[in-house]
Amino acid sequence: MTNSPLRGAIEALLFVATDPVSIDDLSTYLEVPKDEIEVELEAISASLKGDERGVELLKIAGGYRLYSKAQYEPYLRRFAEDSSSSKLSGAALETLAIVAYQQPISRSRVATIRGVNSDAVMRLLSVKGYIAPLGKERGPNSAQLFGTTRYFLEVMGLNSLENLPRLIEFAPPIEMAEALENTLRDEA
Amino acid sequence: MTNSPLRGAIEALLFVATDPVSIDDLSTYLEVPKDEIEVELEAISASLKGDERGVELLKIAGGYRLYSKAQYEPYLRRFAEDSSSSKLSGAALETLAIVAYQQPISRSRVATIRGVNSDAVMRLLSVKGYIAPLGKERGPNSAQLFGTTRYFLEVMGLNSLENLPRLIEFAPPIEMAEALENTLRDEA
Amino acid sequence: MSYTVKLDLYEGPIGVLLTLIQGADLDIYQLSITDLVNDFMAEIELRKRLDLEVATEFLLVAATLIEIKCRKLFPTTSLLDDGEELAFFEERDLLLARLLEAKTYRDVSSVFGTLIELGMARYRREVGFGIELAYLVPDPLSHNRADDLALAYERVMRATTPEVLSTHHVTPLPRMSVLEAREILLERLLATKDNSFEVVTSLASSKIEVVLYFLGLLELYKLGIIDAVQTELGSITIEVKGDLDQLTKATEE
Repeated sequence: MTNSPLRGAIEALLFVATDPVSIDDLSTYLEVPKDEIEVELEAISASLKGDERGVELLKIAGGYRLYSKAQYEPYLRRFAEDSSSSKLSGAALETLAIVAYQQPISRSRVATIRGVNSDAVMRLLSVKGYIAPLGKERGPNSAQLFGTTRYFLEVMGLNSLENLPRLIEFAPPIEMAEALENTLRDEA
Repeated sequence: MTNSPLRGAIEALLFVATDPVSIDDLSTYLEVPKDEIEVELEAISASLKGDERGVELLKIAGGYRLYSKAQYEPYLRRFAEDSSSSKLSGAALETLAIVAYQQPISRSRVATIRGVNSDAVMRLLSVKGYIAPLGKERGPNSAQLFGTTRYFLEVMGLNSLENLPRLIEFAPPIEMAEALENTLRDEA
Repeated sequence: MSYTVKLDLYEGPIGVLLTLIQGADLDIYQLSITDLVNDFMAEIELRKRLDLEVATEFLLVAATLIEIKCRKLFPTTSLLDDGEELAFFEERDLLLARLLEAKTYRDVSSVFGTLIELGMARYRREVGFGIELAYLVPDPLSHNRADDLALAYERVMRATTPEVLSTHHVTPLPRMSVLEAREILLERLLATKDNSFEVVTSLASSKIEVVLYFLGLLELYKLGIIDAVQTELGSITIEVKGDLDQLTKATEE
C-alpha cells in the first residue's frame, strides 16, 4: 500500500475486526513495514483521546482493538435494554446456528464453515450461556468441542434439539434456486 | 445529558449498534432533543470525510450506521463477517428491481412482467434476505405478495424506498417506443 | 454477451439487425429467418450450453422478425372486421407496454447491481456490544425465533458450499461401475456367513449405489456364484456357492 491513506485502512480494519489485531498482522495485511504501522496506530490512539470521541484504542492480548469508552456505559445500557437494539448480530446468529445443527463441533470447524475466525463470537455466545464446552475430541491433537446449552433451548422455547426447525424444509428450494441461478449466470 | 460530550456518546452508541439507529432512538437513549442530535451527527459525518479516516456514517433504512469505507474492501475481506456476498445474476437483479418498484407484488405478476417464470429467482432473493412475503392479496384466490426488506435497503445503501433511482429516467426513449410500435403495427 | 449474426446479408449483433430492419436499412424479404435460426442452433451445439439471456434476446428478435415478415407477406387487417381489429390493436398495445416495462426494469437493474456491489464492499461491525459489554444486553436471543436460526444456518452453509450446489441440475456420474459394485459385494458376502438381501442397501451411500449393488447382485446370480433363498414371507438370504478360487476366476472373466 504505497501513497495511499494508511491510517484510514488501519482504522477500517480495526473497525470490522472481532478480535485484537497484532502489529505483525496489520503489517502483513496492509503490506507496510511494522514501524509505519506503529506510527499510525499512535496517531489514531491520540486522535481518540478527546472527549468528543466515543471509542478508544486499547492494546489487548498482544493486539489492538477499538472499544467504546467506559464513561458512556450508562447510555449504552439503556440502548442495550431496549428490545429493538438487543438482537443477536448476524454473525452471532450464524455461529449459533452452526453449533446448534452440527454439535459437537470445534472452534476451528466453525471458522472453516464461516470462512472467518469466529473465536470472538464463540466467546460471546459462551458468555451469554447459549453454548458450552462439551468435552474433547478423541486423538492426540484434541480440540475442545462445543454444543448448545439447556438455557439455549429455554430461550428459544424448544423442548429438545429435535424441535429445531427441520433444515430439509429450507434446503431443497434453495438448492434448486442456486442451481438455476448458476445456469442463468453468464460465464462469459 | 447535560454538559457532557454528546458527540462521544453518539459515536459510542453507533459503534456498538448492529442495526441503523434512528434520530428518535438516539434522542430517547441520550435524553437530548432531536435537533441537537442532528447537529452532532452532521459533525461526526463531516469529521469522517477525510482520507485518513477509514469509516463513514451513512443514513440507511431510516437510521444512521457506521460502515468501513468501500475503498478499503480489498484489505478487509478476510476480516469481514459477511458470508453471503456472492454476486446476483442479471435475472436476479431484474427481478429484484421489479419487486422493489412494484411492491407489494405477487410471483405471477413478476413472471408476467419478465415474460418468464421467476419462482426460483424469487426464492433465491428471499433466501438472500432481499425480499420477503408481506401478506396475502385480498380475495378468494389470494396470492402471496412480496416486498423488499430492510436488509435490502441496507445493502443498497438507501435511506428509504423513496431513494430508489427514479424509474422514469430509465424508461426507454420515445423513439424506441415508436420504433417498436411501428414494428408491431400492421403496415399493409 | 449478445449473439452475433453471421449471414451474407448482415454480420453483427442480433439486436442491431432488428434496428436495421425496422429502419428499412435492410430488406426483410432478403433475410432468411431459417438460416438465422439454423446458425443459432449450430452455435448452441458448439457452445454445449444455453445461455438464457442470449437465448431470450435471440427469441425476442427472431419472433419480431418473423412477425414483421408475416405482416409484409400477408397483409391481413383488411380482412378483419371492426371488432377483431380493435381486439388486435388492444393486444398489440398490451404487448408494447409489456416490452417497454421489461426493458425499463432491465435497465434500472444495472444500477441495482452497482449499488449492491458498493454496499457489499462496505463492512459493518458485526460484533455489536462485544464480549466486554455483553453483560449489558439482557437476552438478545429471545428476540429471535427458531426459524431465524434455521435460516441463518441455511444461509451460511449455502454461502460456503456453492460449488456443491451448482451441480444439482446435472445428473451426477456414479462413482463406481457395476463391476466394482459386484466385487465389493462378493467380498462382503464372503467375509460374513449370514447375508440378508439388505446388503444391497446397507453398503450403498446413495440411491444410485443401491441400483448399482442390485445390478451387481443380479450379475452374481446370473453367473451362478450366489443363490437367493426366501423363507415364506420372510427376508431374502444370499448364499455363496462354490469355493473362493472359482469365484475369483469367475469375477475376473
